[in-house]
Amino acid sequence: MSDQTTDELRAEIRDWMASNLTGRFEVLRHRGNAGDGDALPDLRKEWERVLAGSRWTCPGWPHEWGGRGLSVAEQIVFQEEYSRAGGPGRMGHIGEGLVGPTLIAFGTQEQKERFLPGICSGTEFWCQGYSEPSAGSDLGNIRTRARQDPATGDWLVSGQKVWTSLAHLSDWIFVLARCEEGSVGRNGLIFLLMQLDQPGIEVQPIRQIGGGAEFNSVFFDGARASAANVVGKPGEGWKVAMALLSFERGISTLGQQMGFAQELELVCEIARENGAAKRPDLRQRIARAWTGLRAMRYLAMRVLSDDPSGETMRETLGYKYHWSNWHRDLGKLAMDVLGRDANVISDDPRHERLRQLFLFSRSDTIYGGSNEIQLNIIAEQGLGMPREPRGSLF
Amino acid sequence: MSDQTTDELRAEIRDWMASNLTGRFEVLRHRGNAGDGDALPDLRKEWERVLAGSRWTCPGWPHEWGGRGLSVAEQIVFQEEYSRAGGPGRMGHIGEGLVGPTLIAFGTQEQKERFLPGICSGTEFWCQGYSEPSAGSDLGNIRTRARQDPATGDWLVSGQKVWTSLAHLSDWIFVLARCEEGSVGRNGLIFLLMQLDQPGIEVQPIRQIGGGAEFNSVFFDGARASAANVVGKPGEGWKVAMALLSFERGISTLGQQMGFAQELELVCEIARENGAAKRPDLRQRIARAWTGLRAMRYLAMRVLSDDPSGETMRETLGYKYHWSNWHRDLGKLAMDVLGRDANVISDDPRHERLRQLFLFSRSDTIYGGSNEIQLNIIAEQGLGMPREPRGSLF
Amino acid sequence: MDLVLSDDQKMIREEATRLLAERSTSERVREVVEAAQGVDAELWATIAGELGWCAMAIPEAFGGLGLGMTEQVLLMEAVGRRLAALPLWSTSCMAAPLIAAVGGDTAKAELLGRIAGGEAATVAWDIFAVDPLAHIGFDARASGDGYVIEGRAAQVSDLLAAAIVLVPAQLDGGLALFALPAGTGNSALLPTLDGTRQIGELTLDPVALPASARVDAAGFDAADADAAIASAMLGLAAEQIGAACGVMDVTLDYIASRVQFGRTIASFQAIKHRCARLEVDFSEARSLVYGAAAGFDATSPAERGMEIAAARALAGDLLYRASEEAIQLHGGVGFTWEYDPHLYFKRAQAASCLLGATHAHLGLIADALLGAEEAR
Amino acid sequence: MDLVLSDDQKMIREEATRLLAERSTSERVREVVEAAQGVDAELWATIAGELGWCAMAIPEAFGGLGLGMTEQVLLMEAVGRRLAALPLWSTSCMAAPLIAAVGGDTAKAELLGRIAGGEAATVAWDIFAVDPLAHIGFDARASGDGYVIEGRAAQVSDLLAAAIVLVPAQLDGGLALFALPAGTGNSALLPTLDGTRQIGELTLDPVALPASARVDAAGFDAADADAAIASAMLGLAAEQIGAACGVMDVTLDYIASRVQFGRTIASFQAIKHRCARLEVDFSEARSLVYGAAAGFDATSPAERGMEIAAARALAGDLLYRASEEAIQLHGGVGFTWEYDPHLYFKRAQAASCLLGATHAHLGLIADALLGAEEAR
Repeated sequence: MSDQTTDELRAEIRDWMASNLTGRFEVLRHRGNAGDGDALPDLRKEWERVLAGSRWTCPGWPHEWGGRGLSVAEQIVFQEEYSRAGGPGRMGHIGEGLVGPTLIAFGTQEQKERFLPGICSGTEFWCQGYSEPSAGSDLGNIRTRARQDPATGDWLVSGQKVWTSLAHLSDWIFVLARCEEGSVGRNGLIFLLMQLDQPGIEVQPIRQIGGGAEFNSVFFDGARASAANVVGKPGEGWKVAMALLSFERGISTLGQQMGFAQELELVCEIARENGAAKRPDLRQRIARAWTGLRAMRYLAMRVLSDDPSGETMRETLGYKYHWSNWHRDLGKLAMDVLGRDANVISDDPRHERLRQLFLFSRSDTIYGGSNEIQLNIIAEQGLGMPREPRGSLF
Repeated sequence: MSDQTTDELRAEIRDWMASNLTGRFEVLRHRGNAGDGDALPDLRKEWERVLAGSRWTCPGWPHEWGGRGLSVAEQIVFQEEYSRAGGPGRMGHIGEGLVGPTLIAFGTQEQKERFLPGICSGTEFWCQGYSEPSAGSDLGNIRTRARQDPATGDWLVSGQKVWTSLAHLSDWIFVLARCEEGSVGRNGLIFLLMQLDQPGIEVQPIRQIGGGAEFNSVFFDGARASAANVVGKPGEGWKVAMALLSFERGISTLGQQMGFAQELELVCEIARENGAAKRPDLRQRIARAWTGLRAMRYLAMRVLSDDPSGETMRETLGYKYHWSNWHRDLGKLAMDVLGRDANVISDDPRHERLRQLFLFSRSDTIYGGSNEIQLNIIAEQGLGMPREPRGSLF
Repeated sequence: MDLVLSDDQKMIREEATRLLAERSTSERVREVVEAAQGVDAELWATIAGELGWCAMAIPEAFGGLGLGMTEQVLLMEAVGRRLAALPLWSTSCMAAPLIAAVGGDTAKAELLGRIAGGEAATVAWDIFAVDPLAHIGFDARASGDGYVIEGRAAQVSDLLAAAIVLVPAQLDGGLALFALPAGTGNSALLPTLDGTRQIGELTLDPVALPASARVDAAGFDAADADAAIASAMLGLAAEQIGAACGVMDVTLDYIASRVQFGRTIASFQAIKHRCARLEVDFSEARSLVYGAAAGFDATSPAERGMEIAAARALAGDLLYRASEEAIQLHGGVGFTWEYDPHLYFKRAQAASCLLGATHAHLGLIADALLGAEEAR
Repeated sequence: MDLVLSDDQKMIREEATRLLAERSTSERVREVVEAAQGVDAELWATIAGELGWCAMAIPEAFGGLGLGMTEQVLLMEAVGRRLAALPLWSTSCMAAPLIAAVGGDTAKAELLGRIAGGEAATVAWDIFAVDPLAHIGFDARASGDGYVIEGRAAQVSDLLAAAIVLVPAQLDGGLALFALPAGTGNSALLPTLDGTRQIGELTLDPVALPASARVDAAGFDAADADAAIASAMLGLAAEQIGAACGVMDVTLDYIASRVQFGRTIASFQAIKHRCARLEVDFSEARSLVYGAAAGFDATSPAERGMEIAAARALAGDLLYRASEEAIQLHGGVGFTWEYDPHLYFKRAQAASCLLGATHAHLGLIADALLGAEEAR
């Protein structure tokens, strides 16, 4: 990561952040991350436009769609420096990281022209409509239905999505719905792009254990998706959805690790201040956290190297399980380091940050494939153990 | 445990052990326990007869069958004092603790008269024939067959038992076999008493990871059990077998705990000697071991109290899991306390005792219902969770 | 030692369990949390004023029922199970035993009588230490007929709910105990992550107290207060196993009905085994709590201290793991405000370091087994 | 830093893996264990003498191939996987790097040349310490043209198998390194629980050495030997992840075919999840080992030390847990002599405290992160 070629880029980003994340944007430092995702939304949208103004949104996209065409290594550098500077949680993340790459891969020319510029310029924000109340980790169990309006060819959608991050602050949502009646599992699904501000869509915030509400339920009652806004073919939504999920496990990983490292450093700082650093049990746990983080770094580098021999495939499968449990454990460690200060809400913003880490990291091992699903996948795909039976209730 | 009534008994046993476990029996102290079960067999059989001479075999049996009719609390006192004095592993354990109580509950008058005196006098030794190579923890999968000889009414047994403790030092074996062709699971089983020294029975020792061989495979090839030696009715062997297993979880528990306490004390002693007691991680683990042992004590007292309200039933289910995992962890702790002395075989018999503890305690979580089986039982019977499906291979 | 509950004891437990299931519902606990007072005053009026729960462990001579530690533990378990926001731990497990242990006759008669009658009480000592009297934040000196006392206790449980606030203070190189008359000093309510136990800060800056405010007859030391500390620790452990039981019930109910991949979550073996391991840990912790309670008066202070530290260590870890698993096994809804796991989870974290965290309890045991040569 | 193996590196690994699968079979390992020598001399003759494995990491100037730490780690992993009883760790990960780090030119040329040629070597330092040079058991003094040296090393790996025994000794308040001529002093073979690594005791009582026995040019300190200690620790970690991989393979094979309750053991979800968690830990440990190896020369000694301590901690714990699970998942046969889990299990325990146990490695990291104010 410290090659000559990336050093210049690194310096450029560092300078840019130093001169832009200042003034009225100063308050955004370290804000808007997981657990705090609904913080200061208007200012963060403005910030997106400042990023866009210097072409720091979508730096990994190809030039033709407004990106910089950065290599993987260069994108990692961007993520690292952005996080290091305390850059706020990206309101444009879903658009930039998921919708954009999906459209570039599967979208029509019209779809690309219609949607990519809005994402790149920080003017249109997206959210995702995957999970459903009865489906949980089981995407094959999607029940939201899409029925084609014979008159217009548009799709009319009814059903409910849940755990939709920032739906109340977004303009568009992508929706996985069942378009073939009677179909089950992965068949008969459709991938739709839908405007949120329309009759037939209602967004209801879900209050979280930390008190915030960055997640929502989204209710669809005959809401309309234009025929032009189907991605891929009707019935083949699963393929698109899976591809999109694979984009999620990309470069943002290393930026995420930079955030983790900052959190761990904060834990160490407080331990040194309050004497927790003298407790042998906490010393060992802090050392273990460092160990896990360093392993995560090399694991990610192996995963991202994408060795064509498939050598690292088995290890890739465990990455989500590793980082999410590591992060969750860090939250607990942070509380134990805070000790008597953990429970009482104080003025120290560092304490509040760690409390939010503690609470919100509980979701890490549930979303995007829970621990249980991850372990099934590792056992079945990684170790070749027998598949879990579906369907029989006993 | 320190009531007036039991104090006298306690003193009596203590005195008796002090004046009898001496001289040529001195070498038996702390020997013959798990992992060391085939140590000094002849001398230990003699020791059984010394015990019998003072009526200290079978003290919980009724007077009519040679016992002392001791109460549960009194039997606990016996176990505790026997272990405290370093009394050797009991060669007569299977007869006294399992076969005897089973015959007293289910045996015919003839069977009682034939077998109980030999057990009580320390002249006939027993072993158990439950497990089979393909059955493992699954007793319902018994394949050893018993076929009735129409001429004599005797039963002819063919098949293989495995993990038979001390078969090579025993006179009799009880055998669970399938007596109804085509029967499956718990049906069609028979509980037989068989003399080991006969044509058609071959005993083959199994070498263990510690180097010893107290377990055996027992091969049956048309071996004979007299018609008089069926316990319960043919076809109802499961019922007898289950009752027998329940005797296994009895009083010996508290004697076992006394042995555990001695082992833990030995670990502490060595930690104090070699400086391991200064290591914070080992201090915490030793304290945790003490904690687990004390919990085990109260758990056992609750279990043995046999509260008719069923209040403690749920907790009873976890007892085996708790002690076996505790003991296994103690073995590991002992090695880590030994540290650099763990790997090199030395002259210190305490070190060797801990090494055997380390190795042999691996069996604790496998025999008599493995961890996995125990957890199924706790979940299903204790917590009312759905049963594990049998039989479908996928 | 008999570890089977008597019929009377079972009745006490059943009554308490039934009442709290009715009165400290999920909805009610949420109201208390939202109100940010940390105390359910109405419920307290019922159980302490009408039902006399605080009287149970107080000797008959002082207006109590003279029952033992087992009854205390059963009540605390029931309270923990419903996360009932009651100053019962402060009152019955800390303040009353401390008065009984070190109080002079007059003070005992008055204060224990008031507690038996339903007044809440607390102690302004270090609730985060295994030895809460080791670092007292208050200094007193004789002045005229009375005393002048000053200092601060950063976190006092149920401070504003308590009618009787006990303040241990350094006096002439020893310890003295004072009961603050109503309205003495500054009491500030602190906002908490766990909204189910009130925490307040007490500042005496300095204040003059009449001679009658002194509770002890002529000074005491930490050893004199041993039974009170043991009672506080055991009561907390009981509350923790109760809460663990409560959150396990919630979880088992949820996963028995929630269907994923065409099966109930409860039918997956990996889930079953995790629940079963929790159950084993639960049995272990509960047996220790009950055993330590049954032997409370008969066991030597040294051994009792080890047992109770052991109970506290296991109970604290158990509650945390049980509520952590509750969130995980609830899946997505597990970290919504709407479902209950987070209430237990926050309580678990907040309680985990009360009267010392697990490492400190294990440290006490290690000191006893191996000698205290090493610093903890 | 590139964490993808080159084609050459993959070939080295594949060749080593193939050869050891053929030559260090379960039967062969058992023969070695029963013979109680702790070394497979025939196999050593092949890999060191014929195939030149020891030459790989030795600079070309000294008759080696000049390859890097990644190749070393791949070989150690392959050796660990088959529990091959070879003095490779002592020779290539301890002795050769120590000579390279502190040796004078003449000694380097001679000794590294002999090692590259296939002679086994070892170091008589404290193999149980994270800082094996901190408590040296030997004292030397100049005497005539040479030296007199005396002292004892209680456990030296591969002592009797080594043609070159390196002895660090105190000399004039600093450290000096000697290579014992053949037959010097008393070497005693020690019986071990783990029969797959030779352990011997070396006593010099005292002995006279010629000046030519001295390896270093003019004294050295522990910092000079840092790369050698790091290499020893990383090599051991690699061996441990290799052994973990080996025992996981054995276990996965067994449970895929063993049927209980009408299903393969591998089909039970609780078992799958346990295996999956091991796999996650395995990936984590392996990534650290590979990452630390790839950055071995570029990373600062302080950070390299932390990374390697981390790798060693994870690898040691992983191997123990993997072999513990192997026994458990094998059920009854898991603790018979006949099946392989116990071989790995004993190795796991024996290796767990080599160059320090997990707590010591985490302690090193904690010292770096938090300051070393507290004793470990």
